[in-house]
Amino acid sequence: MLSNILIYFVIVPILMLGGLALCRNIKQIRAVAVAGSLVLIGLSVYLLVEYIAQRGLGADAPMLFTGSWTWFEALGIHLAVGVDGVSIAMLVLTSIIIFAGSFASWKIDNPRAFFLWLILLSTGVYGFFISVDLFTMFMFYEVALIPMYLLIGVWGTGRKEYSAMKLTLMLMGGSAFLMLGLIGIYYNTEMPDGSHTWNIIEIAHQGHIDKGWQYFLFPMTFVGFGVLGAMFPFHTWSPDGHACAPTAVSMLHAGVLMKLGGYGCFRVAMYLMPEAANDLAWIFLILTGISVVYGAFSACVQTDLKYINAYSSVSHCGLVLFAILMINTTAMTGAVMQMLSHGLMTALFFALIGMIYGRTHTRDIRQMGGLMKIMPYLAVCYVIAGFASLGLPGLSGFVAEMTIFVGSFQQGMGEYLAGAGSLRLVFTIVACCSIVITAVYILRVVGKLLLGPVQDKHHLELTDATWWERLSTVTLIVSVAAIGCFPNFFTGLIRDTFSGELFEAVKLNMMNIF
Amino acid sequence: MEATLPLLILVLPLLMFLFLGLFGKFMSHKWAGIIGTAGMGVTMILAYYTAYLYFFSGNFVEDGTRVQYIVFNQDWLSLWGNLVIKLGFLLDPISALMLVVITTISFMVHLYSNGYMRDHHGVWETGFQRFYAFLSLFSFSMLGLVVATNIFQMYIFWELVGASSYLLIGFYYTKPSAVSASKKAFIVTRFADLGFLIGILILSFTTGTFDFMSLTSTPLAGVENTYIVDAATATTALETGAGQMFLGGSLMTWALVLIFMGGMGKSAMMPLHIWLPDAMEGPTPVSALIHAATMVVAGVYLVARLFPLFMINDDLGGAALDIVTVVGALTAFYAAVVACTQLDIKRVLAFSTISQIAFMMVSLGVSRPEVHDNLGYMASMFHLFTHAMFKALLFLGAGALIHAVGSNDYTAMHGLRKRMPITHITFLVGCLAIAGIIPFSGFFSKDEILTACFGNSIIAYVWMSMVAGLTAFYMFRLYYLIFWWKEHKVHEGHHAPKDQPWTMTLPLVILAIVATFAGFVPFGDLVTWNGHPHHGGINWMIASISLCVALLAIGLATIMYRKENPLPERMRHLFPNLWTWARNRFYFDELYMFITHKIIFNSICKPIAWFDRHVIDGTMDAFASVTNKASYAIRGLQSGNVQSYVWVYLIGAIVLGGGTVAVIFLFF
Amino acid sequence: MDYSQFLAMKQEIGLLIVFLLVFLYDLFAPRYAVAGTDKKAVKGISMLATVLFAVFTAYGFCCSVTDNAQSVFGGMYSTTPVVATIKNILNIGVLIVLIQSMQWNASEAQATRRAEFYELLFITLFGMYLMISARHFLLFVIGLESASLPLAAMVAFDKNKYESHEAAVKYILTAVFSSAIFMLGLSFVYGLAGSLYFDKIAAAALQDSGLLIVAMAFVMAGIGFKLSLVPFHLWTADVYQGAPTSVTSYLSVISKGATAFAFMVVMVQVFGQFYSDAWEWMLYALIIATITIGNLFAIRQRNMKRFLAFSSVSQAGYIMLGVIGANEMSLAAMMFYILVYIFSNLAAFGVIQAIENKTGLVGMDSYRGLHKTNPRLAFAMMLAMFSLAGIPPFAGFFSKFFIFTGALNQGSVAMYVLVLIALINTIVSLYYYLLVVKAMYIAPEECEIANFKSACSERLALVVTVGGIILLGIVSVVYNSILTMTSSPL
Amino acid sequence: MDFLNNFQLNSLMFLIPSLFMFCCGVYGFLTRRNMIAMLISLELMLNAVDMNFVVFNRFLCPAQMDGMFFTLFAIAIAAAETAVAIAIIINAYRIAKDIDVKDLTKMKF
Repeated sequence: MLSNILIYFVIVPILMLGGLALCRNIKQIRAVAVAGSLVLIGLSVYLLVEYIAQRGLGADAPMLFTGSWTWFEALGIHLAVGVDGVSIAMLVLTSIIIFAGSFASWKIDNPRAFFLWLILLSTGVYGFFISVDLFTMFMFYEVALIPMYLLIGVWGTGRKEYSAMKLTLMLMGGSAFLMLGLIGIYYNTEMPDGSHTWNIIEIAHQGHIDKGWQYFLFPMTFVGFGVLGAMFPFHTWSPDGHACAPTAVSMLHAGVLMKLGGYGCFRVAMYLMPEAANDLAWIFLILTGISVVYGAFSACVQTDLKYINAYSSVSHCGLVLFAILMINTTAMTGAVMQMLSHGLMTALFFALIGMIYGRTHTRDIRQMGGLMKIMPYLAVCYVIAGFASLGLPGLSGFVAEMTIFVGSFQQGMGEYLAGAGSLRLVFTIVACCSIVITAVYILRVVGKLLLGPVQDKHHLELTDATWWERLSTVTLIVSVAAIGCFPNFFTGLIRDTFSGELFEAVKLNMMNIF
Repeated sequence: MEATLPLLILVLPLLMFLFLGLFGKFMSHKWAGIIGTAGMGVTMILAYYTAYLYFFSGNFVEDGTRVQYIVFNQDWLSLWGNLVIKLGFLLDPISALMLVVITTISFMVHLYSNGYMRDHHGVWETGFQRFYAFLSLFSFSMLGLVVATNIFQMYIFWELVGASSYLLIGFYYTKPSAVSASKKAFIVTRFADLGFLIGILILSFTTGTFDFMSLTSTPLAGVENTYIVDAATATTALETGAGQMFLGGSLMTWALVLIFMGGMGKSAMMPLHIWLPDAMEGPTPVSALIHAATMVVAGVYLVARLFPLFMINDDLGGAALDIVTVVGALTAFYAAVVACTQLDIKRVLAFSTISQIAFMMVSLGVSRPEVHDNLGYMASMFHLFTHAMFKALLFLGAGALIHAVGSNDYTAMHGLRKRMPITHITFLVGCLAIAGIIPFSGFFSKDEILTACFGNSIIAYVWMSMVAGLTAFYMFRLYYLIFWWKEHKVHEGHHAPKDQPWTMTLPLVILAIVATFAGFVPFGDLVTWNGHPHHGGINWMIASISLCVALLAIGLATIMYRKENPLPERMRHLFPNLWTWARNRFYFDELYMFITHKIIFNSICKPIAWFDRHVIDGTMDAFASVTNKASYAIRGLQSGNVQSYVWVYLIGAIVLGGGTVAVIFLFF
Repeated sequence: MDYSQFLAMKQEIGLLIVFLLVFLYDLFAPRYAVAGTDKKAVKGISMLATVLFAVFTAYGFCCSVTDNAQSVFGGMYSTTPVVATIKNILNIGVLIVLIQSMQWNASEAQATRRAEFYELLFITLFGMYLMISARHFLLFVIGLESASLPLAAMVAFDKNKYESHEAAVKYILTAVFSSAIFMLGLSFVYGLAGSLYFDKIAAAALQDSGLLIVAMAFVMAGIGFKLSLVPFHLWTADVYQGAPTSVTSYLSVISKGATAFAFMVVMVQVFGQFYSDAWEWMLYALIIATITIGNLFAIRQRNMKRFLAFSSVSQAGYIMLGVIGANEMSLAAMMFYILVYIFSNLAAFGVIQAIENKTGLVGMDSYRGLHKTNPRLAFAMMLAMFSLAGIPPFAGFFSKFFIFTGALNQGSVAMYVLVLIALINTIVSLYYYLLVVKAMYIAPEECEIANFKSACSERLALVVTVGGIILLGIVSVVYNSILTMTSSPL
Repeated sequence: MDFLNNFQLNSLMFLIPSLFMFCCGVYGFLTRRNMIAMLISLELMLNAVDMNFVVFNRFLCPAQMDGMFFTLFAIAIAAAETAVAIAIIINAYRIAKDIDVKDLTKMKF
């Protein structure tokens, strides 16, 4: 079991938990956090290299590094792990953001407890991404959700109790549907030998779920994950939650946790139930299409930095689900790229907002201005993040959005000309409009917050970023730029998931649309 | 041709940007300026060499035709099927031409800024290094745009020039006007780019390729095509694509019109022109480089790039080219009229820029194979070239004046001809060139444009000649008002405006010389739509007419503005409304304000935000409160009295039994 | 008759021996060794009882693994591996309860009647044993009554506390009433089937007449009373609140667990055999009512004991999901659920008891900011809450997941609906469990409970329970072994 | 006097009174406020149940003696219940100085 590298993505955080429990002072705690996150980054990079190497050697299994250890054999529950390009991308993303996040929360009070919960959360995230067993997946999913309550409730600001409770209950509400969906999948999968299994790969390849059941189970799972993916109209936990959360938590939550939603949506809902996905896509296309534009529009009028960012997250994550529902390779690749890109840049945003808030003690853009003069470093980083968010070439946002738009337009136009309805086409064009609205609200913030004359004379004696803040931001900026400049590497990594064997079912289905 | 040289042309400015951007604040202003200028100088030399090789080395001419040559083409992002975004370097007449134009102007501006970006006491502007970094970024993006091998690369750099223009307009970021101007510029162009993007999507869907060479190489154009043909697929796809109807227009028409919308945004065609006048908030060298010579002609370049497609579309009865013509013509007239009434010299120049670019658009729009074998195409490229020179000259001159006087408003600067002789002469040259007076460069290019118009339709010809007249009129109005009249008292004393240091005057002189003689460049041999040399000399009939018109206009300007006199006042009272409307730019900005603020912001964004907070979120909270209310409502069940407990127990038991009995025996 | 039959009742006999030893010690040991508050007295009886019971628990495990199913006394009494297992599970719970109660038992108020507590407790446990292994309604009723009557005395144990007596009165009156109803129903069953043996009633294969269904309803009511299923649950809150906390914890986990199992036996073996699944539909209604009403009441509670009372009401609903599933998978899930529920609830009660013994405070508001003053207690309480709410990686998650899986096994749409309702209720329950966590961790103000060092017995109990909460789920051995047990017939 | 000979006892003759007894017990339990009185009504209910068992045993299945034995045990249990209840009520009285059930409603909601 320990020979499988993936297990260490769970073991290392658990070891970190133990280490934190033993820590005596803040220095040791920081040391543990930084060392651990460095190890995790190392692990994920090593995994990435290994993966590419093995694919290069012609390993064509849908998932590599697979391992499966019986847990509750009576129920057929295993601790089954395995990764493909998508999960590896997510793992790398998680490691980077945890690294940046632990630096962003350098001066948090009561650091031991904070990091304990943070690491527990990341344990859940890692476990979710590596596991291919529905039960294990779901367990880690909920492990990742609950620490959020305390992290926001204890270390948060503003109406933290309300927001924390709302966030937890809404997400758990989602996972209630999810649990039903997963158990339903387990019981309604007909394996060749008539047995049931929780293993995603087996279900996707040998198993088949009766179509009638799919119509019931697909919405259950898609909505269950979609709540975490901030799908309209289940997104309202996101603004309040993000607004009240401490910096690192917003980073991790918007950066990684919301990706669990998108990831689960295709890994469970789309893969295992392609027919239903194909037939019911229109419902969710409408919802996600709405949330793309809706989030962007409502971000235009917010005055709280975190609210602006939360709504833009709604818009961007909406684009992720939207692209997944296009059911074609390019768009889905774009969706994963968008997950990466949004994860990094929104983490950057929240880090910067936290740093600015820590200095000015306000997040209201009407009370700030001309920060470019006062804290040039943070301001420049903010502008870069803004450019990434409005899709400037050379930064990650552009790549992701263009991949999505091209993919979904091909799909939509194809369907339209094939007389298969213009829904996808129309909503693609609607989604394209979001690039303009995004530009509007990003530039509005940049103009109000960073440029122009200094609003508040007291801000004049504020200081610029400290070294750990610089480190945390630079990490993120570099990754954003890396994706933006060498996209082919990442798309190549991701693409084979969608063009691979595991995706055949869905692809065939896509053809049926025409 | 090995790739290193062209590659350097792109990489050098990029390195400049990174270097100055990251380490700029550790180096002195002086050195930042020198490094930036030197870097650009090298780039210019490389560009010249490349252009020389392309045009004159003869390696790129196959049986009398200039070929399109792809120096390198690197996969960047592979999308659907063979839709692959590549970053490459395409060498063909127009890109070579643009290389020359961009690097020349850019170098001039780099040099000029060394002087411009400090005040009279030689104190440098704050953020001087940043300025140079941004200039280099812009040069990089612009060069990348013109050498794009595929439409998506063009879109990428299209966005980048937009961003760098945003940064440069907002260079004085503490000035609210500058901030809002930069924001406006970016958002308006972004809106246009939305059209561009969708256009690209449609085009790539119908043709299955991004590559210009595959897109534009097609025999459909009616005339035999000599470009390297390598994509029959694209051709057939185009036919079918042109066949597929979508909401009335053929897919191809839609694609081209939408792409042209992107061009309208960048090239400030009506009604998307509103950002350009405000963009004058940026430093004047920036206006000269970006908003006069290079970036704003990107739209023209885009149309020229896709010209074969437009022609195919025209043959198939699509309206794309006509739309280009109409938009151009309207814009040209509108901008010229507005230019006659502005007070701010940079705004006058801005509107004249809009009008001149519209000229190029029109000349592309009227260009047809049967009219002197697409004379218009060549003419518009020619005008692009000359206009870049003399408009940059005018802007830099204006910069010199502003720098000397310290105000944009020419009511503050009368009678400067004695105090600033060099500036005066060069500025005059610029005016003559743009007015189209023989032998200055403007004459030749404008003449060819008018010829093309004449060949297409008489209306276009008359209309554009009228605009040409207006051009001459407002330019000389400007000229007289600046350099003649009685000069202000304030100009005496040691603060008197005088000619600027050599860093600023040298570019003026150079550009003046170019602007004078550029007309004699044998342009027809170099740049034509299909690479064939084009030998149509000057059409003297048209030339003389337009010359007369120009001279008449100049005469009128002389009468009205030579020295202070009541004529202009009377003119104004002759058509008061026209004057006020023109003075207020026909209230376009107000219209946009209304649409964006009143409609979009107040009637869409705010309601949506409210809806989200109160309806969606309210529903979620409602679940919680309903649960709480229910829990409060049923608390009476637990009254604390044993007997009531037992009541409930008994009723429960009986209902459980009786209910089941009833259900079973009544319904089953 | 063949007296060797008694050998089948290993555990009952063992329990009786324990009981007798304690009883004799109480009788013949010098007073000072039992009553009073000096060290000897305090330690003596409690240690004796606890240690004896610990030994007995171990013995129970030893004999349960070896022996196989046998039914004696003409099939009145039967013991099988499953039955032995559930008894062992109960033993563990009782052991923890005993350890927890030591501190309280050492208090001044207990001075005169320390031993009675243990004696009564053992008797009730004995009753539950009978109830569990009864295959004849006479034995069943005897078990039921001897499990509930001494409890009334235990509820009234706090002699000087008014609530204790109010609770006792309410308990005894409703208990007797419900047993009257129960026996009435039973008499009809007897009248229809002509026998009180489970298997004979089942064999009678009665057409379900209205009378039978009413009788069934009455029997359900009688047992549902002890399980505190809605609407037979109204005594629960008051009794839990009034009774001494040790008794409350005993009530809430042990008697609930035992009754749940017995209920399952009765339903499956007797009423499950009739042609219509009327009993399932009745249970269906009961489960929905129980979970929902329990949650709705729990939301408002500010007294921890009362709060846990209502939470245990809704938990009973979840346990019933295992009964309605009616297959060995859901039987195993139910037993696992009971085990986990014992640990989680006892952890919560352990904390409450520790605090109550020191400060006498049981209000949720007095827990505000507890993690500042007593971080360990707060942590234990939080884990208990998470486990009750069913949050991974704690045991509660696994038990909930398994019981849902078991319930969905037959895959009828009605079951999906039922589970969906239950799942939506978990959100409500999560809300009120989080309220406790919020009070302890998030509430800003200073805590009125000063930092204190709880007795080692309490700490031991907490360590055990918390350990169970963390390990029971993750260590799959527990569930797997239970499942292997349940694969053998009841 | 021969109507005595052909007079047939049947179970209903006993069941109806026993049910009536039971109902009386329930009624009394629900209406009386004195706890002793409530206890008496409980006894009434239990006895009604016992009668049921006896009757069923005698008339329906005289073969085994289940009902009879059940009744015996039930009587014993009833006695025990009464004892405990009385004890508790006395204790309650000591503290509350009152045996009115309506006054023992301190814990509610």
